[in-house]
Amino acid sequence: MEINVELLIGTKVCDIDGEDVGRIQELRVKRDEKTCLVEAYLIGAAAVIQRLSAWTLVRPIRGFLSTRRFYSPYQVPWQEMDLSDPQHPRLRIAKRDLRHAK
Amino acid sequence: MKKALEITLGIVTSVGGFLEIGSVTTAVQAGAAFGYHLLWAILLGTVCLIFLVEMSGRFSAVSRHTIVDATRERFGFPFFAIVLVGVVLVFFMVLVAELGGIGLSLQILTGIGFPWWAIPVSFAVWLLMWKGTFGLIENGASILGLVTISFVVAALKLNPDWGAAGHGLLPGLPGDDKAKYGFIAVSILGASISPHLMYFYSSGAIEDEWDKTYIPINRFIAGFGISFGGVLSMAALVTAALAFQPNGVEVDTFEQSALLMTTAFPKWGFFLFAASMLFTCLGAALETSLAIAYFFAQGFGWSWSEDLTPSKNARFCFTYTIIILLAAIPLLVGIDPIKVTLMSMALTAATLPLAVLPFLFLMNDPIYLGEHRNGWVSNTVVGITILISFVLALIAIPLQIIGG
Amino acid sequence: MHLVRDVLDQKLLDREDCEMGRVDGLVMKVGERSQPRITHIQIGGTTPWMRLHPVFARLAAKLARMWGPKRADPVRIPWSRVMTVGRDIKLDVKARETGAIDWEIWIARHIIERIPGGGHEEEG
Amino acid sequence: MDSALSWIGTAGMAGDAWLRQTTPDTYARQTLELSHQNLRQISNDLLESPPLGPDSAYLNTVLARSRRRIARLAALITAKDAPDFARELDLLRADQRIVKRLSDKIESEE
Repeated sequence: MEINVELLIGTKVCDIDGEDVGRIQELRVKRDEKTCLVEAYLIGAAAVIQRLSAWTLVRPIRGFLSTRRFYSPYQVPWQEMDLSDPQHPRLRIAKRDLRHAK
Repeated sequence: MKKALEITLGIVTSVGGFLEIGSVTTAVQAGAAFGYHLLWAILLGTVCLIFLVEMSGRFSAVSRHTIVDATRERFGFPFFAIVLVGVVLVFFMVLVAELGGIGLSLQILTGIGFPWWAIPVSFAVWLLMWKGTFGLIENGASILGLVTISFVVAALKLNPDWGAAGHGLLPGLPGDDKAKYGFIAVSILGASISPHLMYFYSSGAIEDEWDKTYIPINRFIAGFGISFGGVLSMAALVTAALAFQPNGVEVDTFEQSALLMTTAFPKWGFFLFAASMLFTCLGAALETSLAIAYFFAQGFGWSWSEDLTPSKNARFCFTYTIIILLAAIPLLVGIDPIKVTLMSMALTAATLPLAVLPFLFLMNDPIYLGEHRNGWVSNTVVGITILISFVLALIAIPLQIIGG
Repeated sequence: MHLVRDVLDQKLLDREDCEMGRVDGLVMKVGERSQPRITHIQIGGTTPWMRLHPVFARLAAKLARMWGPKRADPVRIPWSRVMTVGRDIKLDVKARETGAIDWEIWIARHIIERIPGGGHEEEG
Repeated sequence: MDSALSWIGTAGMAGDAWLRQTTPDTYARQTLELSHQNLRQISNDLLESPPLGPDSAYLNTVLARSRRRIARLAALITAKDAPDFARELDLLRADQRIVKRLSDKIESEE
């Protein structure tokens, strides 16, 4: 199945129990000679900071962004994302099992 | 040696870029209506513009991308499309105003009404872009624009009250007519912090193939050039205060502005003003049409350069051709260029956040700028400018309705 | 590498450094169990307008079929043609063979070359 | 009221400049005509509200007179009659002072 990445950006993601996780903001990929493989999806407002490469800008107010929960986005490995309905992506795991990106 | 020449030309360019129908009209109106009291608005606008222009140049020199390139790359197509619509609409109105300014200058010189000049003037501007190179436009228009130094001479000849002028550099509220005062203040800021200059300058740095070694030069050009432009604008305000206030004249039309320097230079004043407006509006018309074409070309990834033959960057040249053609229409049907000017300045103020907000992100981007990112001084100024721009955006249109 | 930050909306250059638009869209292939991979870069057509709203995309398609080179489909470049991802994205293709600059050529031939002083797009 | 003064002032400045032969005839004539038109507009607006006292009645008379003077100035440009133009311009200046004094007085009474 083919999915347009640019349209996937900004769509809301639910976890396996239907709980709202956030929006897909960025894709982490690995590129070698001929291919480009998707490794993980970054979810949440903090991923926008990554996307705008604005981390130097938020560094001074990082403390205010209430611990690392806001500052670092959720990172969902490709195995745990179900994209069979591209307009309504779902996680294959629960929100509490998610990891934050470094 | 080459760089020394470039510094001179760069400064001249910023002077040419600063003064145009909008800044002169508002400065003259302000001086005639409120004496020195609005000098602070020009000062504030000049300081903001110095920083924004310095950043545009530094961004291009280091990243080899223009501000428009980066706006699309970082913020994506949807945001870019919003900026495109807002900015191009405003630039188009500015272009109409500048072409109108050329037409009005020719009208007072020849007595032939400006609608008759719409076609020949647009054609001349288009031909200069079609045949000319970036260097010709940049340097030619600005050297001719040096005639505006007569504003400074005029102001000095009329013996201004320096104490009162110094007092005017600090913001204050007038006794009466607050709405008109506010409207002119917003217009001055809209005319000074003109985004087309930033986009033009940032594209110019790419056209002239600047690299990191140009960072000090860029700082110098932005600082001195824009300050010089600001001084010229202030001189126009001071001259207006000294020439028009004693006669009780409040300037509403171009015909009235034309009398600006007849007191200071009894013999040449009228022609100096007409020539100043003719050349600065010509320069600004060229810069604005180029800025629109750059905006489209860079945003959509077309090839662009004012130095190539038109068929090598067909879409770029097609864009400015169409824009100039369209800009002639309102003038042809006789829409008052001064009204367009006032409206375009209020709209510039209203859309300023769209143009200024990306600077905060782009100028702190380690991928584009590495160690040449903004320091805290520049960031503070950008922050303040963004605040000002949001305030302006909120009050510009209401003030246009009450005060204009 | 981050896909949105480093690839999407970046400028595309062909092997001879000719500008051929921007990365308006990226196509990802997703299988039931296999790792998703990026297969194509999309340029022009309805792609960028779809990102605003489907209404704009329909409008763009309609207009594109009426004028110019009369093609509304976006150009697709296989990911395997990507040479470098850096300041810009360099592709191992020839721009005019991909169709990405059809509009540029059409405007050059039908409008610009007919105006005196416009030059010819095929020279040098 | 300020705008009436402004247009009389404009006519005065344009007249001065023409008298020094430093502006094209057409520009000076067009500017005088523009002042004339605007003054007529302003006087019409003033006449719609009835005069409040002897001062404003006198003011209306002087305004009408200045307007006629400006029209005459424009005509004198076409005739290239500089001596008459200078005389008429002096009279306009005198009227301008009267208008200024009257409007200041009316304003302070309000």
